[in-house]
Amino acid sequence: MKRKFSIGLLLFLFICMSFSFAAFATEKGTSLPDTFTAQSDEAKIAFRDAVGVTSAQSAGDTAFMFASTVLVFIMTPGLAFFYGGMVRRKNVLNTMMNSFVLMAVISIQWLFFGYSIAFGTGGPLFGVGQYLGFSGVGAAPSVYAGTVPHTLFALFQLMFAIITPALISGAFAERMKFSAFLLFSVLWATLVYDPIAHWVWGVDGWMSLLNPNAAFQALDFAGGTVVHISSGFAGLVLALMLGKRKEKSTAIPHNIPFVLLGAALLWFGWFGFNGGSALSSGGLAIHAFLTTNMAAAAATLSWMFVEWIKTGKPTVLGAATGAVVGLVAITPGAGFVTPVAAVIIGALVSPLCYFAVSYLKHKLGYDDALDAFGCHGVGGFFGAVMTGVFATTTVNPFGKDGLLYGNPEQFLIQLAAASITAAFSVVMTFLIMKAVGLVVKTRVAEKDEMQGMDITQHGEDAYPDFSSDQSIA
Amino acid sequence: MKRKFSIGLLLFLFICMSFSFAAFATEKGTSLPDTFTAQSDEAKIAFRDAVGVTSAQSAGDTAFMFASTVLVFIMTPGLAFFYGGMVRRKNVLNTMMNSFVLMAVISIQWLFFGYSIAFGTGGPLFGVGQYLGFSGVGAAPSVYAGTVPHTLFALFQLMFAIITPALISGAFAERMKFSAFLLFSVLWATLVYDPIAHWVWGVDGWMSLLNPNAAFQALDFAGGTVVHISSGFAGLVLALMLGKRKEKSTAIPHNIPFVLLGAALLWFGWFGFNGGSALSSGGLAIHAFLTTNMAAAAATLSWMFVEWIKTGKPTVLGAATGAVVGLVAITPGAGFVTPVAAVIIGALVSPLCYFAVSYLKHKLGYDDALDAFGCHGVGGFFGAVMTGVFATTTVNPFGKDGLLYGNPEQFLIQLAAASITAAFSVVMTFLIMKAVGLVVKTRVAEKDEMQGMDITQHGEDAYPDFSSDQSIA
Amino acid sequence: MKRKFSIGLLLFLFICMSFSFAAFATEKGTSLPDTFTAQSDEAKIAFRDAVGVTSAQSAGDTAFMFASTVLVFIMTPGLAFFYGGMVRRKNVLNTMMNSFVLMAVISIQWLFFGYSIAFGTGGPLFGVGQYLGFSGVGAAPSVYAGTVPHTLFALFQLMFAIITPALISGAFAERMKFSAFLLFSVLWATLVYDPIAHWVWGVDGWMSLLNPNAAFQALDFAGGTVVHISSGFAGLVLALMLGKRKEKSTAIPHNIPFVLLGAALLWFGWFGFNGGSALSSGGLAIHAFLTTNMAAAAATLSWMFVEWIKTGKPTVLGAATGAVVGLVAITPGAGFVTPVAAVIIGALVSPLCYFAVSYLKHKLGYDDALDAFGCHGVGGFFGAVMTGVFATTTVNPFGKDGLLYGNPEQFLIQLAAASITAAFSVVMTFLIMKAVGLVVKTRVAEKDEMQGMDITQHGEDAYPDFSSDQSIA
Amino acid sequence: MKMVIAIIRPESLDNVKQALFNAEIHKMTVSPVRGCGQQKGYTENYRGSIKTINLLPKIRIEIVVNDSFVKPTIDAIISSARSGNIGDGKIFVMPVEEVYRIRTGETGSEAIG
Amino acid sequence: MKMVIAIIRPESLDNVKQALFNAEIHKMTVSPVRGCGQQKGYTENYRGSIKTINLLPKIRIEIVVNDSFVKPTIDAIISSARSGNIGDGKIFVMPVEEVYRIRTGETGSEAIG
Amino acid sequence: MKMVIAIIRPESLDNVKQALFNAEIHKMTVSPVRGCGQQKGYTENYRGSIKTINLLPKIRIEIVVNDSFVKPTIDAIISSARSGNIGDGKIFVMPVEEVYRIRTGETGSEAIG
Ligand SMILES: Nc1ncnc2c1ncn2[C@@H]1O[C@H](COP(=O)(O)OP(=O)(O)O)[C@@H](O)[C@H]1O
Ligand SMILES: Nc1ncnc2c1ncn2[C@@H]1O[C@H](COP(=O)(O)OP(=O)(O)O)[C@@H](O)[C@H]1O
Ligand SMILES: Nc1ncnc2c1ncn2[C@@H]1O[C@H](COP(=O)(O)OP(=O)(O)O)[C@@H](O)[C@H]1O
Repeated sequence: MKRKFSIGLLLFLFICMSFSFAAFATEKGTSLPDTFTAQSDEAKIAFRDAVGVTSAQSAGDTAFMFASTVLVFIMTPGLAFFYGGMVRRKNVLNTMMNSFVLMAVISIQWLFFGYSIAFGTGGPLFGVGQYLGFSGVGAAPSVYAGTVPHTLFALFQLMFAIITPALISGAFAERMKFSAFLLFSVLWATLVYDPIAHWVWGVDGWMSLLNPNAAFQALDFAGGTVVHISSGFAGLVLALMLGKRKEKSTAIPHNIPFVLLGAALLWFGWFGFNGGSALSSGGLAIHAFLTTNMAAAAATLSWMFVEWIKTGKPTVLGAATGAVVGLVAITPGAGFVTPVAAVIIGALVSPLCYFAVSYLKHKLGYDDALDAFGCHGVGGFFGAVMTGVFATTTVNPFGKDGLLYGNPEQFLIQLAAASITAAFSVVMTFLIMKAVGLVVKTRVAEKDEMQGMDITQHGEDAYPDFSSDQSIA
Repeated sequence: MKRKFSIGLLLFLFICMSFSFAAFATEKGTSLPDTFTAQSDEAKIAFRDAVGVTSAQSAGDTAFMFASTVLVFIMTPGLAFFYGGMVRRKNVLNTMMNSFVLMAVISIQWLFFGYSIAFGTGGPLFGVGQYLGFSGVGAAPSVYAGTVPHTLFALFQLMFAIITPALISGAFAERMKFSAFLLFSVLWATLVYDPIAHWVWGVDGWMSLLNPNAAFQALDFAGGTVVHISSGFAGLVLALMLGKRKEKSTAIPHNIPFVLLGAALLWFGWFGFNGGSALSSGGLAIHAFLTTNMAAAAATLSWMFVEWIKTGKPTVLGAATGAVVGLVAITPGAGFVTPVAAVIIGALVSPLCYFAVSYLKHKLGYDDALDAFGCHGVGGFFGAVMTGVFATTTVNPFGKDGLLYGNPEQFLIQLAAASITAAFSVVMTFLIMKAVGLVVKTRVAEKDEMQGMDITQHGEDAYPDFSSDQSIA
Repeated sequence: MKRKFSIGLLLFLFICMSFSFAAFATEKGTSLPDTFTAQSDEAKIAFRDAVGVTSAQSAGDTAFMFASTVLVFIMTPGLAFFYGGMVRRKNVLNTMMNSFVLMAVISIQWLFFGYSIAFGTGGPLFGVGQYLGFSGVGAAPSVYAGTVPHTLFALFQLMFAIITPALISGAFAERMKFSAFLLFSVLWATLVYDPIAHWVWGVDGWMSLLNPNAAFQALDFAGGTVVHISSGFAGLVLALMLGKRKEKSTAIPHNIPFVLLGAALLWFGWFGFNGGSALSSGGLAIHAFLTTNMAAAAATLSWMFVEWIKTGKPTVLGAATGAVVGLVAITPGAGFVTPVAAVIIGALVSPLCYFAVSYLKHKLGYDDALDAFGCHGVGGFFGAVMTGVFATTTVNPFGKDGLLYGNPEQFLIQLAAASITAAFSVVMTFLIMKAVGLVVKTRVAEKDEMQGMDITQHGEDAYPDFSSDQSIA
Repeated sequence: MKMVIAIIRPESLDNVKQALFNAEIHKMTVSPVRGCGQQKGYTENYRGSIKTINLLPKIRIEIVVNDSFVKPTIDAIISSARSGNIGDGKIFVMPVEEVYRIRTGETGSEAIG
Repeated sequence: MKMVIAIIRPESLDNVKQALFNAEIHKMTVSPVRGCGQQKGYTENYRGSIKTINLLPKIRIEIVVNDSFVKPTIDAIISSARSGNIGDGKIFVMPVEEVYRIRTGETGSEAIG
Repeated sequence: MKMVIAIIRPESLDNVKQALFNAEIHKMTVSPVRGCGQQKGYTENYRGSIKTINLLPKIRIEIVVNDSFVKPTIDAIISSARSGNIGDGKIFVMPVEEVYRIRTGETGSEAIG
């Protein structure tokens, strides 16, 4: 088994390398005016003027988008800590790795074909290959963001592509085999995330705001459907397919300060996630920054409040969870709703998610270990729909009005977009998981689960001599 | 009791929600040209030209202020770790929560009325309601920062409003009831922080540099008086009012790497705190960045040095503490003094604070658990006064000269501003705390203190199975 | 001994203070038009126009470089956690301190003379004193970066000067006396780092791309030779000179989540490290951002892959290590090679470094505790040479073509530059260490090593009551 | 009076506690330990250096009982801690000469419960 | 020779150590444990699932003394660890057959001190 | 049957384990403890408040053996744990009345190994 997998990997690496060398050879032959950039001011100004943007405008917007992109980047390590703190000590490394390794895997996938599928043109369902190996992606701006290098837009979107499959990993924590996880994630990113991103954000996506010929134009400012609904529902499917953890009853978070660190990094990075989704520096970006913060704040308080009522004590884990579901819920509407609407959305999402994770989950009996579905699926769905209620063109003239502003149609569109995305994710996740199951075992053996994922999947102990003052080895 | 509190909370939530809906209703009716923003370049340029700023300038300044604002944001989680690492294991979550939850509480307070009190116009003492619910706060620049959206200025200031009450929490760590803490913080932010911010930074504040009719014009570049003196002296009052911890003698930091992480995030964020206080990208902001770093560096070394002399060993906790007091001390002068003056201020503040925390505190017998007063009160006061010594208009023509540049008056003004702020904070904190004491108990029961704040206030254990490989539950 | 050292420190402080006051006195007398900055828009625009840069361009570039600089700043705390997690529990604070304290020490060194040696003009070998105490370093742009304040360029470079000696500390972890470390670091920064930076990046450096009269023009976009080769080879020398740790065999990482946190912060900060090395916002910077991410991703995967083949399990420590060596390897070429070349460089560096740390090190028997040489020396050397293979002027017209683009000479130049830097670092490190050994003992006593560096060097325990619920004291 | 010391698998603790409670044994003192026995260890890998770990995580339970309770205690532990695989652990019974309850100063059998 | 094992509250450790020092007992071995007894536990709440914790933090002290020191040791512990509330803990006295000092190889009473 | 309890220096654990293995003693239970004895403590400094730490890290090893193995066990420990400096630790030998192997229910000498 191990042997077979190693051979598979070897093959994979070999193919990747060949591909790289091939791509490299092609690249070498052609001149790449797109990638041309200059250090001197004159050259820069001339170059940018040529592409129709004043250099100075681009400098500012590029600085802003750079900051936003690195902020989104740090969310994935943030998630590693948010999730890692919530599992048992013996599973912390595997849980963190499930986020961390995707920074590597998806980067490569995105470079070679992921970006092309998601943001290439080609049709309403997915893009085709014009950006394979980032060919044609250079310093000149793209159709998506007219004042920043195309490369920067592609990197910004990469960070979204990384965190989305990482979010799923909360559902199957503490029991999925690492090799199966890797295989699943690459396939899921390619067959689920990239297409959905194309549908919603591609210039020719079939429900894209940018596509005048779209079947309908769904509002998704920063990824309510693309990121949260897709991953949340995938998590539900995986939790059901993999089954419950053996020792579910004794599972409690092993390091809540890590959870808090993770939540703080997520909140921090989310300013880039939602703010940067304006794709340029300015009022709209800052508006999204504002609504993002206010929704997170309101949801933190309302989660605490629900707990205070229900159990007599507001927990820190609860506050951190509240912050995250607030951020999830405001994501689709961040650039479309008013700050007061953001407070309302935030205040309402926590009770809903609390109900999902503390009642629904136990009632229905699926073991969504870290509540990927309960937080991202439920919160994302709620946010998508609320965007259809509260969106207003006074905030963003390039958006739509929602139900409360006299446009009930948008409400239905949001409902449709959310449902279709969820359904697509559910079906595809099921099929991918079945396929993965044909190649490798998806769940670790019971005794490996008992001994812990860190030792059995990675041959490591997170804190080997923590409980004493020397190495007990 | 618990019941009463829950009911109170319920009421509070109800009021907030009503308020939200009301605010929302009003908002809906009116068109909000202020919030208007556009994604296309032409629209953006046209819009910004209309408000008198070139679009490109604004793009750059907005990018800079965005980066600064998120940097200040991350300081509060940084403080959570700085403080959380310093308490006992059984109190770490409560201590971290005292910072974390304020990100939520103050955000909401600021949106609905805090910002209006602090930066609305109305009089020399506090602002009135024109910015309630951020009405009138949109993409157009404000009088405070002419090149960035008003919203961004308000968000930048929000981050200051969050961290200030969080700083106080170091003084009463390990013994203040969580409900009392929440109540206290909201009142303190509203009745102490917001007015002081108005005095010092409001266009019509009575000691503001921006107010030509001010009684006197105090220099406070980034919050020496507004942030550090106000919180430090409040901490002293609380430490005295709450009394000593029961097991004070055995209290030592439970996780010094967390303290270091916190200090690093504080230092990192402080570049935005002081740099961003220039309110636009450029030489002054970068000058503040420089002085900030140099004061922190000098203070780190001088604290280490004092310890080396006194105890024979330089500690890591000491180095981290030195960095923080250096940052505190340079805050008021960051944009007014030369880098060499910054080194001097930094080199001197550490011995002073070391004396305060290691000698004065034990002599006077108050139990300022994590030295909120010893670091922020003492360091902030020192910094405010030193600004009156070293400030020079060659660094910042919009500032003032200090004692060493032939203007002894400014020295006295700084002394006055610092003293008045301190006195105001002391009196108000005392009154607020008395008021809070009428509604809830302010200190936890002795046996709860023994058992730990995490379990008794939050029903959680930070590291439940850390000392073993499974959950001992 | 302790006494002697304290007296030495006292003297040092005294000298520093006198210097500060002297510098301050001089400063006071002269007017400093350079430091002039204004808050109003007109003044700013006028001022910047005067120095030949449009204000708006500068706003954007300054925002970008500010973000980059703070990103590089956070790398040093990141390194503290990367290294700190890898040592034994009893040495974590000392290991972290070896990074943290350099943020203070090198800041002061840089302000007073380091920057002047590195970036002052004067000759091909090192700069002279025109920037002592940052005199002449103000808001006006420098010859190095025409659109941002000189101060900002100097601060950006400071962050590089801090992290380089911190990297070395991995080699001698768990055994070098703290006083010897401090002395060594100041000398090394001054006599090794500053000159090498001058050679490679100074306007008149003898192998600088900016110097038309250079002996040869080496490509080093962001510090492959200056930062990684210099520190890596210094680490090797120190490991050999200090000898092996006593209990080497039982040394395993005490906290792998900390290692992961460190790696994440390093990756995050490296975007500023490499991106910011373009010195202005725009296509080149973003290109470097892209290659940086892709090399890190490829190296993470290839390290994992090598482990999977060799030991049957991919480790988290390995993935984190892979990410770091990928970042190291792409550093010199980030702004010169294509993204596909970056993937190839990343994919190849991990197997090489894996071989170095898992085989070569044990074979040759030096005790490079945390693989400063195995990762930075080997990875840096490889990256410098690969830059000579893959560099292309289609990516950066101000660069050079490499071997694969028909310019074998550049390959030899890279080899020469890397070898000379390595040799210089080896010789100087040896001499400095001998000199340090004359003044203080360089290695702690055996019983202190057993008891742990934290207690013996700093009188502290990192997690004093971690293993229980109270202070066992 | 006897002290019953049981070394069990970490994952059995919950079961064992329950079994003891069912057998009316409510008092115990528990600590995390590491044990080495017939059970095979595992290897860890840190940057290519392989470490063999043969001290595996176990839980140690200490229960002081009157003589008549020794049997039920042991039965409860064995039945609840047995998985049938190597590594299930051991029980040691040792003599105790005196017991004091700190709160009251009581001694002997009364102090035990 | 006897081994005196005391299970006490974490917060009493400092007091107990002091009392033992005052009684001229300077040698002991201490470890953190968790205990279950009459003392009521508490509940924890993680996203709505409530866990009842009945193993509470305690400190275990192990002291080997010559027979004549048993009484003073026990007296010192009881007087310093008693708060009067449930949960103060227990003391167990067990026989020790031999003691060795590793450093010198001494045995018996001499090795104890 | 006897229980041999050894308190040793943390840094000796690897040696002691090896020596025990060489003496064919393969079973043991280990835990981290803190000990106080003749060995001098050290001081820690937190923002100017000095704490004296006199409970130093030690390792506690618990080995139950048949009577004939007591001597080899003790010899193995003493030879491998001795550094000759104060703080090397102690060995205590205590009587064990019964041993059970949980997996099989075996008792007595057979259960030990
Ligand atoms: N003679 C002994 N002395 C001390 N501890 C023992 C002894 N025998 C077993 N143990 C403890 O019991 C645990 C399980 O023993 P092991 O031999 O692995 O399995 P089994 O008891 O099923 O044969 C060991 O890890 C060790 O902690
Ligand atoms: N029979 C026993 N065996 C082992 N440990 C015991 C026993 N009785 C008490 N303990 C320990 O003593 C602690 C305190 O006992 P408890 O019954 O709560 O209070 P009290 O001793 O005041 O009646 C327990 O938590 C447990 O660790
Ligand atoms: N009488 C005792 N009871 C319990 N533990 C003891 C006793 N004597 C020694 N120890 C343990 O042995 C350790 C070493 O003892 P110490 O007196 O410091 O050195 P030495 O044994 O070399 O004289 C102590 O830290 C303690 O843990």
